[in-house]
Amino acid sequence: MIEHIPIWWYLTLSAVLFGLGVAGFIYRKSVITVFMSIELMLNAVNLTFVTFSYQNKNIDGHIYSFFVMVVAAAEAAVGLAIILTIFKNRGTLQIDEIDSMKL
Amino acid sequence: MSFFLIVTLVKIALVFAVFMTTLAYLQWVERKVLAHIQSRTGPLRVGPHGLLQPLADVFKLLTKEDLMPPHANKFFYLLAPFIAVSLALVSISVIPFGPEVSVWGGKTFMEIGGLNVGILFILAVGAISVYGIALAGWSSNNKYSLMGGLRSSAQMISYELPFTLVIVSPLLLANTLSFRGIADSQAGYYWDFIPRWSIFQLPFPQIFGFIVFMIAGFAETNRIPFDLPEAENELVAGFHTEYSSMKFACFFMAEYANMVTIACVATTLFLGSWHPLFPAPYSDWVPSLVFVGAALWLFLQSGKIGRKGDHITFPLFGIAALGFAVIFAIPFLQTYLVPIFWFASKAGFILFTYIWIRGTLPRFRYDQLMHFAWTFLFPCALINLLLTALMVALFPEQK
Amino acid sequence: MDSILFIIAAVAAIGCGLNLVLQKHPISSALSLIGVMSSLALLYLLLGAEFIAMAQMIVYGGAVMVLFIFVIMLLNAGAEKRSDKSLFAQIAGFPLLAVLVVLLAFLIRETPFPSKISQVQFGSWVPGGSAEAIGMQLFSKFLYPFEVVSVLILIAILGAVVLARKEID
Amino acid sequence: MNLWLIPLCPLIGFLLSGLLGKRLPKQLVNIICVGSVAASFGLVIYLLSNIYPVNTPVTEHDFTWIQSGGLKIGFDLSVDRLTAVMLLVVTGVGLLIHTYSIGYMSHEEGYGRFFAYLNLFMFFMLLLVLAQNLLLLFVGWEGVGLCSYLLVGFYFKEKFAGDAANKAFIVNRIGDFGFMLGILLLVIQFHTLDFASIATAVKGMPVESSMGALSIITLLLFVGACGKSAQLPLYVWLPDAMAGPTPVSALIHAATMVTAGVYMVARVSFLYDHAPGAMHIVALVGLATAVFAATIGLAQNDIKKVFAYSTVSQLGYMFLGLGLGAYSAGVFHLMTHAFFKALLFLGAGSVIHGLSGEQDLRHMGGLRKAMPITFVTLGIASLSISGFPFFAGFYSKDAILAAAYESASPWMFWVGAATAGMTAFYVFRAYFLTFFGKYRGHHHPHESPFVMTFPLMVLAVFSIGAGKFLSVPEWLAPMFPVTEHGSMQPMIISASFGIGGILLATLLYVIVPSLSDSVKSAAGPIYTLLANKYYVDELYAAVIVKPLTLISRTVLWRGVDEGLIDTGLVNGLGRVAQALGEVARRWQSGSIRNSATWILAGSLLLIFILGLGVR
Repeated sequence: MIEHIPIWWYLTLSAVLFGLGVAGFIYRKSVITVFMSIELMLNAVNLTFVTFSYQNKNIDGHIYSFFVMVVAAAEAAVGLAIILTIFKNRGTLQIDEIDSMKL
Repeated sequence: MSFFLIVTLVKIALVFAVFMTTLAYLQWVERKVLAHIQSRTGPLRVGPHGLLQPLADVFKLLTKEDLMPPHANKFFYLLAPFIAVSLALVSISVIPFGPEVSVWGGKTFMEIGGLNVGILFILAVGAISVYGIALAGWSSNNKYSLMGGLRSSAQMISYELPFTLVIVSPLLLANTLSFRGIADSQAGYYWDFIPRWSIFQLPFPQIFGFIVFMIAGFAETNRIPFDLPEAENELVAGFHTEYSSMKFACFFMAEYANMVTIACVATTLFLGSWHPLFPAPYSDWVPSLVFVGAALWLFLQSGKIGRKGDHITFPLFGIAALGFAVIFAIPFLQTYLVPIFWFASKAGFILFTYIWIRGTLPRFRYDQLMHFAWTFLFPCALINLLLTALMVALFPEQK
Repeated sequence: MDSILFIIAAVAAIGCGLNLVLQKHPISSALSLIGVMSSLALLYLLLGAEFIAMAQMIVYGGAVMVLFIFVIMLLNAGAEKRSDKSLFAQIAGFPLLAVLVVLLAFLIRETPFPSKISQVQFGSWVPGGSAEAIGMQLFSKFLYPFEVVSVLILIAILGAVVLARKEID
Repeated sequence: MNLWLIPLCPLIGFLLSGLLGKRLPKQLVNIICVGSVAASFGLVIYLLSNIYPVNTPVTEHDFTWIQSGGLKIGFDLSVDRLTAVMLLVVTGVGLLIHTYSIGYMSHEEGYGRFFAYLNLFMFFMLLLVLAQNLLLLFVGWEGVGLCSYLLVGFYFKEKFAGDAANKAFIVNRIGDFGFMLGILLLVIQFHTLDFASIATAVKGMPVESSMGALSIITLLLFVGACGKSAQLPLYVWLPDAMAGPTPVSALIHAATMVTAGVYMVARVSFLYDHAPGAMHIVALVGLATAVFAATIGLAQNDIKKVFAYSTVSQLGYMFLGLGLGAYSAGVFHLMTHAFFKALLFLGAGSVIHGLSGEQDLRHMGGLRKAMPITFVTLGIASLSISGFPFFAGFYSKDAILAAAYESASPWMFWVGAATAGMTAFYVFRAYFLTFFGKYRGHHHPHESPFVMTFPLMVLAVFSIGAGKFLSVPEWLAPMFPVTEHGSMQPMIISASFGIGGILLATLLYVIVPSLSDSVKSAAGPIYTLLANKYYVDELYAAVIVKPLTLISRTVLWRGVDEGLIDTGLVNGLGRVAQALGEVARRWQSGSIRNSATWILAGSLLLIFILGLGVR
């Protein structure tokens, strides 16, 4: 059993999580879930930030992930408000129903 | 390592036992106090003065039929009470009840796990514990439950801001995030008689902050006057309408555990944790004196014509109290027990306030609740924080 | 010890992530996302980022996800239906995904990590990401970003309020 | 010493009054604008008292403005003796005129706007004066042009004001085009625009006997000067510019802006010293303008027009002086002219104000009772401009004429002297028509308020004493070696010419007014020719404007604009875009998931390129 964990374990984990996030984004059909997949990707990136900041023993990575969190919070507020509005106006959360951007 | 492990296990066991008993009896106390506020007698039948009532309740809850609504989402329906109670219980583990003491030749702190971001831990747990209620409300597939769940989640989010903000001010005074550091920072006295608790501490006493904290705490624990999620006359029993027997008990326990946690946090942050009201050495003898006084009062009471059996039970209680007094008088034990006594008395006072207010205040209306949170409490917390920061920046030497 | 904790957390994270993608009901996805976040918080603790771990729990777990759940309950969003639209995504999505994963794995494998600093050991980095250190950085080196972000948040709040108002249509 | 503070004050004044001028009460606007100018005046005084005597120029480099290749142009300000004179004139006269405007504009609308423009003008003028390199000077140059445009067109509700503004602006464009060419040639020649470094570079070069690079540069610069300082053939805008409010005419079109050309030429005198041919042309143009404008001035009936033409001819004098190498004389005349011409205009403004807008000499007369202060001060100014002995104008004009007298071509002196006589004549003609005889108007004349008469008095003092006591040539001697003229002869001659003109005017317009009409009828055709300003405007209209408009109507508008640009470019582009859109819309399915997949594909491409490229 290994006492010390190699960095690349963390990186691989975050890569996998990121991939899952992308998959969710592409394959899920509810707007809310798609939104959550974005959050998942952000988290994965945060993990890499913190990992590298551990590797370099430099705290900047933490700051970056902190900022990512803050921005994610703001984004969630606005995004959910938008989702609410969409639901009010169109009565659906199916992402494929929301295609009025089409010419 | 082994010493550490053993001590930790012992501490966990102790704290858990005491905590559970407290929860059980807190509810008894609440019923008694409410009863006397409303000039009733409260539980009497089970045991002397209903002292065994909690056991009876536990028995009752265990033997009740465990209902599950037909269209409920099974998994979440079962998960919700679990989340609620476990999170409520876990947060007690970072609260320090006393100073560093030596046991079996080793040294240890009077807390289960010291965390140097203890406050953040408490906040995190509190933040998560919304899910218990929200999920319960949603999963039991009942409109009243859903309303209750929505209300409580909205309420908890709203009151989390003033709660968090007002916590920051004593942190500024203590200049640390760990509970132990905060407690230590409140040791000592001004002019040997005013304790340096946060509510008295220069450069900016936190009395105002303490009040705001208490109000927000009431809301966080869904207590009257903020118990909208379970406002029986509006939504039957709120989020736990559909819950019965042990699952209901979990929510019940969770609520009281949260109360106790809030009380402990308030004690640690504002009321100087275990630091006594009077400087040593007097403070070491206060507990004994209190218990002796209690014993005397009980003996006098037993003289009067009370209820049937009082003339037996009161002297027994008195003897017990005397026993406590003796225990607290033993110098060797004092080092362990006196801090705990002070801590417990402060927390107990806060808990009593909880019950007291429940007995006195009516319930808010929902919009009033939100309005109050955002337009009054939040600015108050903000102003308090700003003033504290300003004063700390201006007079750093006062700290 | 570390590796056990890591493996537990990682497995939990991946499992919850998979659950997020596979579940059909938004609330299950939300719960599994919370699971991912909690296990990530544990990993942060292992990496000596205690502040970030707590912030993760408070901000993501306490605020963002509660919002999600709140909205899901409010809209009473049911399980999602199949749809035959956006064929391109249906067809090309998976291969691209596979390419992505392979590419990332390849890059990670190929990147040379200096072995001695690339070993994570719990508690080996003191003070690490303690709240104090973060605060120091945040208010000295990253002051302007910090201020800008605060303005951003203000704007976001206003935007959310405006968007979610009743009379919007 | 922070030189940049000096122009900063009016700029702040401009911003304040320009942005919130409408909302502020008039008193506050006054305080802001006049106060800002007063502040820069005080700063100038403080600065000069600190660095007096300005033997070595004080230069400061505030920041690097343009850095392209070898060319490095900084925001550099500097003060030497020449600049000091200009600074004092600009801020001093400017301050007086600002004060005057408070009274003059009190009944006008757009009060805040007016003062905002005025402050902006002060800013640009000070920038122009302080600039240490030609490009920065050009910025100020264009800036003052802009302000002149804005202020001439101040009464933009009347058509003539707008036309006049356009005329001023367009005519100046011609000059500025030459100026810009000159600057470019300078850059090509010297790879710098900094005055000091150009001067040092020029020192090494030989004096050009024939047309060389320097001559071309100097001539091009002089074209710019012609535009700005209203010399032949570009003078036409200045008389029309009188459409603006009178304080503007006084500040911009008499005292400061129009003299910018003179200042510029004096500033780059080191170039002219090496181009004698160019200098000769400058002298000729100046002289010609002087005569030409003076003759026109003889027959004008609009009081401001008269003074405008006299301004043109006085500027001609200055260029004559410059062209003869007597830079100090030119600058000297610039200063005295600033005083007495500003005084003339302010006096005229006071008269117009008193007659509530009447500008025609034929409807004035006998106003000396009604407005005594204006009467006296305007008289002083007239004496000063007509070179009456021991008044300011006398000294400066004499310095120039003396230089002409001793120059290679003395005939210039005689022409100049004759022009001096004409100047005296028409100025006094206007003066007498205004104040003597009996009142021919129908408004009720009244004296202007103190806030207007005070500047008049101050300027009157300067118009008397400036020549004797502020001897610019001595002050500028270190920069421009002054030619010591021995004989009193030119002085006496020019003075006598001036006095002769005055006497003639007295004879014709005071003693026997009837005589003037008979003279007028006697000189019928010439008079009409003069009254119509030699039909120059009509000439330009026929030769330049008509063809231009014709071409632009037919070729540019119908052909290029509608044909090429509209149908060809605009609609063509539109059609192309439409066609592309037809193709692109296939991708724009509106499906978010598809877009996400595309994003994924793109990012994969990026990872390929970067991730595998880096290694």
